[in-house]
Amino acid sequence: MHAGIIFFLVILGSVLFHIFTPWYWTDIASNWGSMDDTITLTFWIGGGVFVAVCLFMVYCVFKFSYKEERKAEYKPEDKKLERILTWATTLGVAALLAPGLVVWNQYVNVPKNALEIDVMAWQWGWQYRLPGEDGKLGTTKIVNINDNNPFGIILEDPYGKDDIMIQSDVINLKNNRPVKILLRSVDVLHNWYVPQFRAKMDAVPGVVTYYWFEPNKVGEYEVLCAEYCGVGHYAMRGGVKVQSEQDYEIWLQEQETFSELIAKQKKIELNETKLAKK
Amino acid sequence: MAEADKKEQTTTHKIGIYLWIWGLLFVLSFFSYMVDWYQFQGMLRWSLILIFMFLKAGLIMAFFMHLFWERYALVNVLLWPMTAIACFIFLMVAEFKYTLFTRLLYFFVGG
Amino acid sequence: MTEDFKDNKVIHAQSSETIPGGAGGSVPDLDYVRPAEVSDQDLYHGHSFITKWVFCQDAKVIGIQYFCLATFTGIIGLILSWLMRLQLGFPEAAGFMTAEHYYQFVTMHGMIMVVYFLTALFLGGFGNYLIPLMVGARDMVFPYLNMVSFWSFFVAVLVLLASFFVPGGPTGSGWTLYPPQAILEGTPGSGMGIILMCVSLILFVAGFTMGGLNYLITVLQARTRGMTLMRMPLTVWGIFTATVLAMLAFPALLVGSLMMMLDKLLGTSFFMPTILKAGEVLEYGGGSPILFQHLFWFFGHPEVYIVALPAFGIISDLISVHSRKNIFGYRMMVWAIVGIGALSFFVWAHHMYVSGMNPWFGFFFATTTLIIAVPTAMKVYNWILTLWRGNIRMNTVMLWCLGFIVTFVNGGITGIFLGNVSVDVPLSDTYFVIAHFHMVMGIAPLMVIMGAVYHWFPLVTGKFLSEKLGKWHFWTTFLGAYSIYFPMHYLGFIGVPRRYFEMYDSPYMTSAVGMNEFISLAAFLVGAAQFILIFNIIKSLKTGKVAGKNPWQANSLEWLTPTVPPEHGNWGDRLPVVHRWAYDYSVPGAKEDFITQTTAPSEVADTKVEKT
Amino acid sequence: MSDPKIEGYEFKPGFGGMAADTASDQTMFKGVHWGKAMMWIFLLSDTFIFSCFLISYMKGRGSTPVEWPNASEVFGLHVFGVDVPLLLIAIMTFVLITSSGTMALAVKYGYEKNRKMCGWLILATAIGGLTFVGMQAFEWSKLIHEGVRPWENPFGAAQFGSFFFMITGFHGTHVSIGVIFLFIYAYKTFAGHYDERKRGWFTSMKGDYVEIEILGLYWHFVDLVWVFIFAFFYLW
Repeated sequence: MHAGIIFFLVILGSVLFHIFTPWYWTDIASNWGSMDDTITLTFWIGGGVFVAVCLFMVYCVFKFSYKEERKAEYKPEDKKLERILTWATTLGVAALLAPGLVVWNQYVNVPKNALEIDVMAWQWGWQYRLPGEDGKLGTTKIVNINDNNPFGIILEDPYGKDDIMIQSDVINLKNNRPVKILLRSVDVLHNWYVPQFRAKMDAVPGVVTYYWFEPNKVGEYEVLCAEYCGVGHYAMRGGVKVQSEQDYEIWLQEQETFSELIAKQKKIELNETKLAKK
Repeated sequence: MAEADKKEQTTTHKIGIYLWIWGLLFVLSFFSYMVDWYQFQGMLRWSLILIFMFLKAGLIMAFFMHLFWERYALVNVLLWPMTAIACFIFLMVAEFKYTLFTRLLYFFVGG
Repeated sequence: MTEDFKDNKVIHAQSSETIPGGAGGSVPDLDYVRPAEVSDQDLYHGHSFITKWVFCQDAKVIGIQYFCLATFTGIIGLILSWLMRLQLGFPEAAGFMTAEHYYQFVTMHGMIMVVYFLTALFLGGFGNYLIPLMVGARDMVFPYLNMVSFWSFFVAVLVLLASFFVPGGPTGSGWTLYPPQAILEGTPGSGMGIILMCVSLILFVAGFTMGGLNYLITVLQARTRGMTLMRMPLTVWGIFTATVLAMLAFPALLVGSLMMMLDKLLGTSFFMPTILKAGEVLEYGGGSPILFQHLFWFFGHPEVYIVALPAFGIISDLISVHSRKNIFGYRMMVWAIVGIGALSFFVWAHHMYVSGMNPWFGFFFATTTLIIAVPTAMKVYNWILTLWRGNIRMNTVMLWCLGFIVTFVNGGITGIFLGNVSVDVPLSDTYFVIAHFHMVMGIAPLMVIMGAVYHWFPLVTGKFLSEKLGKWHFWTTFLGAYSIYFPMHYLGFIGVPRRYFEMYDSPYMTSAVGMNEFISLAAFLVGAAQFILIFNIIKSLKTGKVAGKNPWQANSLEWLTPTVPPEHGNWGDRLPVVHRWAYDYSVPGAKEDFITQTTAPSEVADTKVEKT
Repeated sequence: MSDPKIEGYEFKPGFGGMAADTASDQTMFKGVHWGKAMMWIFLLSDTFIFSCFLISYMKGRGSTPVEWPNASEVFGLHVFGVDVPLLLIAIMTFVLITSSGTMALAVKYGYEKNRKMCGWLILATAIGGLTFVGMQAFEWSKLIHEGVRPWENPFGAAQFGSFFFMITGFHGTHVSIGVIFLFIYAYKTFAGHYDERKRGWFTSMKGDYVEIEILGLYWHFVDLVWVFIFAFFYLW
């Protein structure tokens, strides 16, 4: 008897905890509200099943606890009941799967107007690269990476010259403009994750992975690394500033392009040789 | 081993069948060698390689390993798990194509 | 509850067999069972202490050896989890712990618990002890190989523990051992640690293969007369199917470990692309880290079911025995176990939705994963339908069963979140995942193990465990564990990533400080509660109530041995003959509320048995 | 091998028989020796190991943008002034198939209790296997001499050497273990252990000619794997 009561309280407590929890997801700041919706749907169906199954169990505990004089029912199978339960479960599962697949289809198909951003990860930090006026990112090679070419851009690639380089762990995004995050790692696995955007994907060395989202709330957010990447994993943070169009354009003007960087480097070198000559 | 005690029931096969299979294996190996000798390319090469490979494998399993004479219970237990391998192969083909595609796109071709 | 144990009926294994060989004579046609196909097994009987207790070939002793060693490693895993929780809940108190230590503890805790504790305990421990007894065999079919299997496991554990004492310490790459970080500087234990880990896993796989072959052939080829596959207790079905999975899934782990070792030792580039580390390009190139993930999870997902299926099987038997009712829908249960086992080879990449694999795989794996939910749900329904209209003994064993149902359903439902590809995106790599898999393959199987210990302790030792201590043990464990993992899901919703040594400087995570402290306290309590069991075992061995034969009035063969505890060879002079399934409880018309598997139909002619 | 006779059990053919065997008591594989059933299941597990190796090889080879070395040339031999592609491999294949054939016959004579014939055939198989291992050692040393290493090679993608040494090495280990056991079994056959049912040295189980078939299964499996390695490594 006591056991039944405690189990009942556990179920009740779980439901109350879910209703009154102060810990729940952060306010969404991207277009992936559909993910939240599928989670909510799963909560309703799944939570319903959990409560129903457990309450049935508690009922059995109350009703059918051992009595010397009673004999249990003998019923090895009930084809009809089993069939009903199978189909009901299949239906419920299909109802959960369908929206999941629809959202995933949106997730892997990037809209045409998305701005490509090269997110480069290493142990333990981030930097970013935006396409220049041609709207295209240059190809890269890890062996090209050095102080003068922090992204390893292939120098012969004409698309690479005007790329805008942001050597900081904070990136600014334009509000309501879809972005395609192209993830690249130079050493181990990482994952560029902003809880408020809901989306994430691993950065894998040797390939480029992607995902997309559309920020829709101006503000500053923290980037977390969500794939274990060595001892500095927990400290590998970055930032995102979602800005209005005007603020974003002002910020963009201040950034340096790859050709500007090369020019600057050349100037420094020239000065150095001049100095050396003197 | 307890089963060893049971009455001798196993009948053996005529030697001819083994010699036949043996010969066939040599011939098939020779054919698959010829695939390389004549440098067939593309789909033709692949289909020839796979056909000869599966024929050889099938002959070894069926006759040398006696699977042809075993009961279906054993044969099916051995062959069904291969579907997991087949699934793994198909998915890894898709995976390597995708990996190669992204590597070429982002590290070589660009755009 | 004590009145349940009074008047234990003593049943002799041979009671139903009148004439060996069967055909003709005085045996009624109704009771006819085909004669034995093979002659009796020829066993090696040890005489010295060494051959009887150390290098022993008796499956029951090997089972106990496996059980004890697995428990020992499990306690190490438990202590590691305490250290982790100390850091997460009370970082000030854990000043001695660096991030390196923390990650090493995380890794070793995970690996020990999944492979060296749960797998070894269920298959090596319960499998060895119960399979021969439950199918009516004298022993495992290859006793020598079985002995070698345990000692390989022993060496594997030694190698694993040795990695704590090598320079750099054990590997700290997470239990998934993902390259490239597993073998690169910047991850603790990337030198000797990871090598020893791989060696230990390879030894484990080799040893397990030897054991696994034994379990499979014993079930397939060494059942006693009348024991068809569809009369086997579900425990055997669960362990059997899990072993099949292990035989087919461990190869992928072996190959992955071997290749990673070559990458580390010889400088091959199976998993290593071009890598820039501290400004220098390493001598690797062209490899694919995702390949390792595929190999790992091709092993790793079946591994989840290697742990879960024996638990499913055992719990079915415990529930049935202690609610005095047949397991509802036995055939459905068997097919669900087999179906889950088969499907588990087609779902592995649901662990990799955000790993950067081919994105189109998401559709395939989400579909296969959610299909698996159907047979799993059927099993849950059948468990609670077994309780329904039963006559439930509310003893400690049953409490563990009920605890299992609650935690398993909870963890199963959260599995649907994570298996459904786009729902997984925000939740993967967060504490939600940790909560999910601890609930479903940590706590739930643990409940089963505990239930099984309380249930079979009288068989193994001849004494009951103390019910009073058992209840204390159960309630602290269940309530404590539930309050660890249930709130933890909500940390995941906030977005707290897993494997964070320290996490409080993000504004939206600070709200979780209190919860983390609470979880840590609960974890200390639950861990400590496990020592109640150890105390209970020691105490009951000395002063426990003597159990006698078949104390739970169960039907299955393991309770019907001529001696309790069973001796080497299990069955005395003659093997039992089986006439029915293991679940004829409360059959209308029967005198007792149970009819053992060896009871011949003619003995219970006036009962309404539906299935034999 | 027709169906064995089992008292009180009626064999049915085909899938009906499969269902009946599965549903029956005592054994699922009717008349199959425990050791033989074990070897089959072990080989199934081993198949998964080799499949994982070959799948990894396929994935590695498929996803590298670097040119893969041309196996036909790398493994060619220069004999009598002519370049013959894959010559050594062809001979190795020939040797292994030959030994597989002798093994099959050894099993046959074993069941006929023809001790001498069985022993000589096992010995021939062992020598065939030894030749194969020797030729593989020659092939390895030739490649190493040409600069192929597990981590690099002069012909193209570095993974070529890695996969080559790993997969042929793993297969070669299987062959070597097989050769050792073949020699042991040849001795045991000649010494008459199977005729007098002498107990095993370690397992203390009674000997029987079925052990020859079990070893034969292993040996044919090694050959079988070579068929796949030959197709995927040398011909692709």
